[in-house]
Amino acid sequence: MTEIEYALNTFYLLVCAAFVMWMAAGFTMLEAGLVRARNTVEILTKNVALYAIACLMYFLAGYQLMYPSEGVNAFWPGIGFGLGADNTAEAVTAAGSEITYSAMADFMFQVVFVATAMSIVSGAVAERMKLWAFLAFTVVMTGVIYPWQGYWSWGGGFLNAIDYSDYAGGGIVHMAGAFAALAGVLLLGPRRGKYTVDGRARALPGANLPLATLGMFILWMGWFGFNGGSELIISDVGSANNVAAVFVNTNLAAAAGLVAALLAARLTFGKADLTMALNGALAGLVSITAGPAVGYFHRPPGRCHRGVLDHRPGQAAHRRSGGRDFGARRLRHLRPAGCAAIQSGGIAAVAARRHRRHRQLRVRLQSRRVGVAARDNGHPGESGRRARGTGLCRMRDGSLSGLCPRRRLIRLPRSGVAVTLRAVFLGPARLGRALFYPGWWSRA
Amino acid sequence: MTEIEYALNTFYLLVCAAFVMWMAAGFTMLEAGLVRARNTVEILTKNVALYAIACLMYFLAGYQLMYPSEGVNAFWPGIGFGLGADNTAEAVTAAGSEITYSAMADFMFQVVFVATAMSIVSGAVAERMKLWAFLAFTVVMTGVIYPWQGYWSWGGGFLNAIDYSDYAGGGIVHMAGAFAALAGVLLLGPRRGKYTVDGRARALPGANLPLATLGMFILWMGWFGFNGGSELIISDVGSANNVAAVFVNTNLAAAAGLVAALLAARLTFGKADLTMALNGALAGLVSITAGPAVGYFHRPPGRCHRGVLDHRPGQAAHRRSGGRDFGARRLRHLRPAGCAAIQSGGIAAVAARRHRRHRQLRVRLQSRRVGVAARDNGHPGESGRRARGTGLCRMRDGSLSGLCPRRRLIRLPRSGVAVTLRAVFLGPARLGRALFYPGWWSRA
Amino acid sequence: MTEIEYALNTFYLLVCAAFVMWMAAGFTMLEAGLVRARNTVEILTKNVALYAIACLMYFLAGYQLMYPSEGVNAFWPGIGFGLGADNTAEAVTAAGSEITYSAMADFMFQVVFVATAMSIVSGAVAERMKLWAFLAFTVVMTGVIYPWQGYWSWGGGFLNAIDYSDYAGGGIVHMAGAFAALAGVLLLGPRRGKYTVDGRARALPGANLPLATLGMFILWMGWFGFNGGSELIISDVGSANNVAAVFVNTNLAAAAGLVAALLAARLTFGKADLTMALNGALAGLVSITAGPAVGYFHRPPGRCHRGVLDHRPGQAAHRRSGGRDFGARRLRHLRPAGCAAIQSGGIAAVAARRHRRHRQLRVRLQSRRVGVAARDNGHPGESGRRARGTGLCRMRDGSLSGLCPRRRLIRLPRSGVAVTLRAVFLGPARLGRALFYPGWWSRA
Amino acid sequence: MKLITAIIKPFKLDDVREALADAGIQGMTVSETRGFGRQKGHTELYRGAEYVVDFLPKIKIEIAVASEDAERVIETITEIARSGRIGDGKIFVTELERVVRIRTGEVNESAI
Amino acid sequence: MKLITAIIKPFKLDDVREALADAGIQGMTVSETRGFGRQKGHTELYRGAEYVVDFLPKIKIEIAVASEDAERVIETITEIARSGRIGDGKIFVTELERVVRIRTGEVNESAI
Amino acid sequence: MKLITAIIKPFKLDDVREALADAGIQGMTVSETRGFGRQKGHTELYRGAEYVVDFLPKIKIEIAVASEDAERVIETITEIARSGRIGDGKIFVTELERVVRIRTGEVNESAI
Ligand SMILES: Nc1ncnc2c1ncn2[C@@H]1O[C@H](COP(=O)(O)OP(=O)(O)O)[C@@H](O)[C@H]1O
Ligand SMILES: Nc1ncnc2c1ncn2[C@@H]1O[C@H](COP(=O)(O)OP(=O)(O)O)[C@@H](O)[C@H]1O
Ligand SMILES: Nc1ncnc2c1ncn2[C@@H]1O[C@H](COP(=O)(O)OP(=O)(O)O)[C@@H](O)[C@H]1O
Repeated sequence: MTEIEYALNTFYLLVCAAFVMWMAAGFTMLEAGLVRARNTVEILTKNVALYAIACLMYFLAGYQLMYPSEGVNAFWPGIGFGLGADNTAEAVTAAGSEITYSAMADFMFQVVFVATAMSIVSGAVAERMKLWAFLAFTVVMTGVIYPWQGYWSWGGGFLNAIDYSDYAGGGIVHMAGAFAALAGVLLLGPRRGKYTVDGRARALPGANLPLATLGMFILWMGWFGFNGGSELIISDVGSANNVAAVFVNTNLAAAAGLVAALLAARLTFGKADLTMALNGALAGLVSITAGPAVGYFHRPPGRCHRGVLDHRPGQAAHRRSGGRDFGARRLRHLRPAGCAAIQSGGIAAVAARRHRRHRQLRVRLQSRRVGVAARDNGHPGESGRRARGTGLCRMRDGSLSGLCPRRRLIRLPRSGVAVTLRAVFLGPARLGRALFYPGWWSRA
Repeated sequence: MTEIEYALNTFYLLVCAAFVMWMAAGFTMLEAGLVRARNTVEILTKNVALYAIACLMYFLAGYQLMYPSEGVNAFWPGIGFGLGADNTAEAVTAAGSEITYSAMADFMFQVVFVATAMSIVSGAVAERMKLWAFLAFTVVMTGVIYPWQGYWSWGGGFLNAIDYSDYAGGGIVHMAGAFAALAGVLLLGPRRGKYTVDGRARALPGANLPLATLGMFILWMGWFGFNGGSELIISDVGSANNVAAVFVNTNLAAAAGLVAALLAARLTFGKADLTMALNGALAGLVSITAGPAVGYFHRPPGRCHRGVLDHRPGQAAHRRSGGRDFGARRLRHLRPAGCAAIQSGGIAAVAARRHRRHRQLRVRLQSRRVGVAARDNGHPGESGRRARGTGLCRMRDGSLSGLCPRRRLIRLPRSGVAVTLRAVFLGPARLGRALFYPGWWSRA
Repeated sequence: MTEIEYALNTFYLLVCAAFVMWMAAGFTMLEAGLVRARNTVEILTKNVALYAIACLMYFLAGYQLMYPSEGVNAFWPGIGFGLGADNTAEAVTAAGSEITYSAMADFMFQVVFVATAMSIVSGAVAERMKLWAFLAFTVVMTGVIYPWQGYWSWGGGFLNAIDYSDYAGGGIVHMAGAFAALAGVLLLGPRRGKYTVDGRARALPGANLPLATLGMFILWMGWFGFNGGSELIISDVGSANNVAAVFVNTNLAAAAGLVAALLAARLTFGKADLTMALNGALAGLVSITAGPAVGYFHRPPGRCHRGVLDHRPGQAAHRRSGGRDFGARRLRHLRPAGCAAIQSGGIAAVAARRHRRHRQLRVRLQSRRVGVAARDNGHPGESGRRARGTGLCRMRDGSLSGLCPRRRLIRLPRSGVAVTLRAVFLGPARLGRALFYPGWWSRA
Repeated sequence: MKLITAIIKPFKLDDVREALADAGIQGMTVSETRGFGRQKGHTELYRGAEYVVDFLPKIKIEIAVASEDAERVIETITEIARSGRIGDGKIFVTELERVVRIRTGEVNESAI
Repeated sequence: MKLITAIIKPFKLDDVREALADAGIQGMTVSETRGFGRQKGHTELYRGAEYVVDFLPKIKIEIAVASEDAERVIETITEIARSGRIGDGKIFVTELERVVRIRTGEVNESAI
Repeated sequence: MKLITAIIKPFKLDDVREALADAGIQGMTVSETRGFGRQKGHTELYRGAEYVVDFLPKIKIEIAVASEDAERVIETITEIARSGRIGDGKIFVTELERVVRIRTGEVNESAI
């Protein structure tokens, strides 16, 4: 790798990291806009604090815990602090395609992911959990739980050894986060004022819709960094094309989710619902995150309207798999798993189950819930089905053997109705937020 | 073109596209801040939906309609869907300066332009048009009208053949948009509550000025992507200098517009008017968009205070003109033509008139309206007058023959008063928004 | 320097400049969120106008005043207007490491700094100063005072000659700004409504905390451009690593400041205080700005928990020092000196005092105020103490001789309490804002 | 003296104010309220759930008048604020024992 | 007729409204106010300074009723709005001389 | 008992509240209103068009007091809220038939 390539990759990763950091503002605005006015200040405080704590804890302990130079054993990584040294110019030029960007840039990109993951819990326990309890949990979650599990599957631990595939971070990032969220929700019960004395639910409409809309736009923009940056390198034609495709797919997914949700509301209730539309966009974004590079890739000339894929990220993906890349690459896909916790009895279980079993459980559960989501996972070295995210085009198998062996693949709903329902019902649940807020007059 | 140049150009285009996408948030916040509180939710819904629909429609049909591999005839491009294949590494390296960035990045950059164009209509019919009627129109506009016309002049159609120059997209992007806006406004009439029973107009002040201010800042930032990205390549010294100059000019134009509007309000009414200042900045941005690379370019040493131009984008522009660049290059300049519709009897007329005639019409009309705008258009291969945008410096002819033959040139007002008036009165009209909102107490 | 390196550096500087421009929105939202509702419109107007005026004045006169081709004498630079010519491709390729990016990009990056500096005054006199008086002062400040002083120390003036070190711009950017702010505050007195008739102070709580939080996030994001861009080049491994480290440090500093302030409020008052947390983050950002590249650099393996530095920006810093870089490089570090004015009897004094004396004064004063800040300045060619900003890790001397000779170094508080106090008390004062707002019911 | 309290639809405020000014009424105090009555609220959507907005925005106008002007004021308001549709509002009249103008300390009729 | 003005805690509004509807009360007008009384405000932090929020959010309900209904309405409100803690609020009753329904011009009992 | 309703300038609220507390007044209810009277509004600019803001922000204070305290309260308010400039506001006094404290059910004087 030449110096200029290294520089471009580093710059690209940093810009993307800044965009992902920006998502923290998006979550904050979204939640502040959707909670009742009386809880605004609390939710603001929670969100700024969680971002800050996540950054500090992951820096202080998490990063070394997750990627130790050498783990103590397959279960316990050993304790470490701070970051490692960055690459020297000599090492970079000597390394060929092994070292592609600055280690600091990698940390930067990873640390904003931790904060994003923590937001799942935040949204779910909004208006329910005491501030300091929440912050204490944030410390443990971002400093120990998240990185410890990360070590098991990504940093060299036993899951890593048995070929556990958690490319998307569904098990680590989301199952843990969502389990915590679920536990919190079960523990804390519904918000006061949510039910009348005779048990009817009340709508608790949000306080500030322009703020929520702004939050959605911020997230949309930030997601370009989240997905786009997960390619990790951009310095050759193949990678650059991939990044561009990721941008296009991310944008289309959000747009499709938004329109689908808007139409669903229209069909169901006979009118538009802004909050549904916002949730739809976020659902689209979350969905496409599972496979942004393959959502819509390119239409070979003459196969119009097929709208399908033929994904060949060849060079890039291949080359990348060589170097030590600080694991961020495995973070590429945020599996749409805000509700994954439902399958999980506890964090320990994350480790205990094999990938395949896990998948089946999830499929069954999700199918039950929405009646439409059928999923399939490719497994290492095998050709698989492609993630579509928006569901706007029909599926097609693509033969990818050897190119991106650990990519997690998801088959999505086939029909328009299904897509609509999915965007509408799964999206909010997945984000782990959204279903839990609102209200005009409540407790003084 | 080397791989790294291709990568840098692609990355640059994607960052700029993300900034332009961000403008959607800017328009939304601006409009939400300026409408009366009762219409806030509707305007938010309109804006998020229009962006999503524009992305989907242009992806589904528009892009292939606008840039078919081969048009059926000069009037009808034939139907196509989706996108084409991206460039291979071999093609890129073999192509020399013909292929400079990813086709996906080009689509990304174009699609956000479509959404921006659609915002003209949105602003104009704010508080007037039914949501679903508006969305239906959005579908037709972004899926058919915009790309079909685009084909005529940019994609290989008959206007293209007769050497029609629509570099800035004034005819296509804006005349169509503005005509639709005008038609809408005429059809829909003034907003209820705008006039008292005895016919006096009421001020309908906006609901949320911090939001409007935020919107202005977002647009200002996004415009760096809008103008800066329109250079399309950045990988050599000349292009890099051009992009930098575009940033500087864009920034100064907005600043000058803002200050001019602020002073105009001060002189006219004796006090400051924030909404005027915001409009002034936007007017400045819209104006400079017609020629951001030439606004203020460089001051040759010894010719201080001349503040003028000597534009020589030579290498870059030249080199660029070789490759198939998916047309975005022609989108470079958004002609400040929000009010262009006034000249136009209909969309069909876009095709029917020659460039020169069109220009004269426009000049006459605009002169009549503000008494100051004198315009001139360079025509292909000829030296022409330079667009100044801010009007802060005096004009000068520049000899450009052969360098950017299709650049649309506009001569702007010469005096300070004129500049002020222009920024104040034309700007809002041009943006196609601004004149149509407000009010405190109106219909329950 | 190859063309592609030049292009990458230019692009990087422009993206960073766009981020810094975005900070103007951050300041605006922060201030609009914290002032009483009755002053919202005025503070919005002030902030948009100051940004615009700063851009125009620095363009019209400031830049040439600050960096004249040849100064008249060591005290008076002579009058000049506009910008110079940009670099040609030949010059760039011929120059080796002397010319590293576009002159226009440099201007762009500098001009946004001027606007940022002016914000110090804006925040301090919020709710106190007449709009037009403030704007008139802005004209003088950004068109004359700031650049004139800049000439003395950076543009070739007498301070430059006697080896005055103002790497961080503490004397120029901040002392002048802060003195003006102080003078304004003294002159204008407290805000009406701040004190009851019998002299007790009233809390004047801000109007809109989501807005203030958004402002903080915008500033946080923009600061990546502010600090990250101050490296000025990114095209080789060393610089790229530096930029990445700056991003990491900036992020951690803000996070640490936020958490420290939150805990301080908790310990002092027994509960969380969002406004304190926001101020804490800003204090962290301001602090780290004094030395972002060295805050936390890298931990050599085996020296865990030392959390310290070993800074070797060697190649990059060295190479850079060759070319004419339009001075932005010297702007790299915004010295946390919002309160520096307290030491200063007037602007003239900026020139009159030598660096060493200045430093001692400042130290004494600041120590008196918070009892904790001990500072030390490295001086040219000497090894020095490292700025830590967050104070989260202990200090260590680092030997840097010859590498970044003019870097301003600051030793920061050693204990956790000190850090907390510093974040809490110095931060707001430093930013020059924050202590001066609020209130619910006041003057109709 | 009488205190006349009128609950009207928001968009009628300007008209009512002008009509009262024409009728010689110098002052009034206005506040935003929400009304609940025969006019039913509408349903709105929020995150995929419908809910009813029961309370409709109304404007409350309070006017202190000399007893002999009360009739005229009531008539003016009734006429101008009427749109003929449900929800037009109500007028309440109560006896005012005393009025004081704070600035001068004047009381009763001269204070209005 | 009587004008009944109740100051209650905000979170009781829905319950009170429903109870009144059950009691046959057709209309009411509601506004947001702030109360000051035995219930003391809480302290809040702002930029490192504590301050007391004296005024607590309250809801004011105004109901015009025929004199014979007044007692029932007062009882209903007292019962439903009571939480037993300080700050539950007050009910004020004043004499209403006249009520006019703007839409129809009906007066008094038939206008309520 | 009397219900005293004072319309005052917003920035006087704190002073009035403290003076009343000193005068032994335990409770009051405050709302934001807009006033229209001799004090004329100011013009504002909006997008290059001037418009008049007729309604000025005012604070309405409602205080229920025993009849014998009424005089004292009125005097206190008149004195403290006076700035001497047009727009200082008005005080309205009406007869209160009944007061109920919701928490305890106490009525009249003991409920205040
Ligand atoms: N009994 C009442 N007490 C107080 N306010 C009432 C009462 N009845 C109606 N209102 C007010 O008058 C408004 C209009 O009443 P409504 O019954 O909807 O229509 P109408 O006046 O045309 O019969 C209501 O929104 C409410 O604010
Ligand atoms: N004298 C009064 N006049 C008007 N409103 C009052 C008065 N006293 C109390 N209030 C209102 O009633 C509310 C509750 O009163 P408070 O004294 O706090 O509790 P409680 O009613 O339980 O004694 C106050 O917040 C205020 O709005
Ligand atoms: N007839 C009235 N009825 C109700 N409120 C009134 C009346 N006249 C004045 N007010 C209120 O008193 C406020 C001050 O009145 P204004 O005539 O402006 O000054 P002043 O009280 O000094 O004569 C007004 O803003 C309005 O809120």
